[in-house]
Amino acid sequence: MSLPERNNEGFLENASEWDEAVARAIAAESGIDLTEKHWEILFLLREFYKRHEVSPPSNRLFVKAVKDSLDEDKGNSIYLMQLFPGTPAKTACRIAGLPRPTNCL
Amino acid sequence: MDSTPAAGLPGYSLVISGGLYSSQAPATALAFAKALVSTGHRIDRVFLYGEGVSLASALNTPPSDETDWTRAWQELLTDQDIPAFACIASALRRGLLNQQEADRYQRPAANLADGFVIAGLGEWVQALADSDRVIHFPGGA
Amino acid sequence: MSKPDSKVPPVTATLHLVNKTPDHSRFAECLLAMGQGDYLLLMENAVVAVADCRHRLPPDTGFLVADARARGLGDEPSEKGPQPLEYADMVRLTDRFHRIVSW
Amino acid sequence: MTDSAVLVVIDQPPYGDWQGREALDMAFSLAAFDRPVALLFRGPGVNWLRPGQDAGPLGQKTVSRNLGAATIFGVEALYADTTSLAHFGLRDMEPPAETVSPDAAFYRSFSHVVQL
Repeated sequence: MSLPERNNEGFLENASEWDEAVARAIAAESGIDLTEKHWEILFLLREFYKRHEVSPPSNRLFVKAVKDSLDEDKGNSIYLMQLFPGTPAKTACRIAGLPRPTNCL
Repeated sequence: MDSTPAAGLPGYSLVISGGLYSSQAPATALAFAKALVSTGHRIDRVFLYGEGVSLASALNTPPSDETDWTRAWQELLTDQDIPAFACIASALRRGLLNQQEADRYQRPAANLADGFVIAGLGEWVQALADSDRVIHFPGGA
Repeated sequence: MSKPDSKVPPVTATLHLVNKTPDHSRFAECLLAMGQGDYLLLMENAVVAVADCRHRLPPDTGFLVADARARGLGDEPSEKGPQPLEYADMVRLTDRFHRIVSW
Repeated sequence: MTDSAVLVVIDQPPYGDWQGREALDMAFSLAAFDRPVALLFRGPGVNWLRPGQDAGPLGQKTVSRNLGAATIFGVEALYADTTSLAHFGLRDMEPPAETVSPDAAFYRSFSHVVQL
């Protein structure tokens, strides 16, 4: 498929062009095959962004956001690192079609 | 200026959030920093935040008969080997970029002055943990 | 009136650095926040407070001489009232106070 | 260094400049490093807590929504100055904050006080 326009780090330029097929394609670039566990986090992250107009700006805060909605078996860095390798907050935001978290931290 | 910090004196970090031409903060902070150095104190780091990042632009070009604050700061930072950080989020918003950020965001130029590094707020959090004193120079009014 | 470096402040005592004019809300907020053993240092535009008859400054107040001279304000020490301070005196204050708040 | 929290003060109203937002980023950053942090809204800054904000038409983010993430990120407490709330006719707050009358004892209960 042809993906919507993205910046040079793979983040969507326009968040409204995101859909599940786009997510699968972006995930595949990082060798991630999206499962139910991934979708649970991706939808949580999109809901978080919709409510707070901000992506969790660091891995630690990503963990805290997940822990707030789910529980400790999912709101921990090992679990999120396994699902979204590399920098989990960035990888997950990229697949979820959210802006690159402010690199303030 | 003395260059060997005396033992037993508190170590300092300075935070500048007042802008270069919208406040006196960079000038006051420089005078204070020089007084610290001349009394044998250690300056652990300088952190520029908010409007304060304007100090770190290599493109600041004041008339020749006015103080060039950016250059004056660069001299102190180099002489005393003081690390100076400009907050990345504050800097990018205001058009202050190093080469790496210019490449990342596909911007036509980089303008970060030598002696300054672009870094996250973590450097500020670290200053609160590491330095005995963190002195903040805010904008005025 | 003693020089600021002549006494050891209690652990919770705070050095307040104010750089805004007495008309700025932060100036009043700072005065409200001052407690036992605190010291008030007037810097930059705050030094005009030494000429402002509307305010009673706390006994332990100093002002930066360079800022006062620039603004045409006297820098002579007076028996009562704010003490003129060089930047080196400011360093003595920041060494002595563990808590420092900028307003 | 003590374990008591850093207090970040917001005393400018929202939307007119970036000062409050950048103060909020400082609070988020402390939370990201698991350093205890609290926020105080004082003076016109209490307008950050006014319910029903929508800054979309200004092309800005709605700060009260950003602020809603604070407790999730681990900001220990939100405080609002009682007198300022009365000045600006604020009875309800979104997100909710604890009302205080900040004095020397209040400020001294924090390891650092940060005001941009």
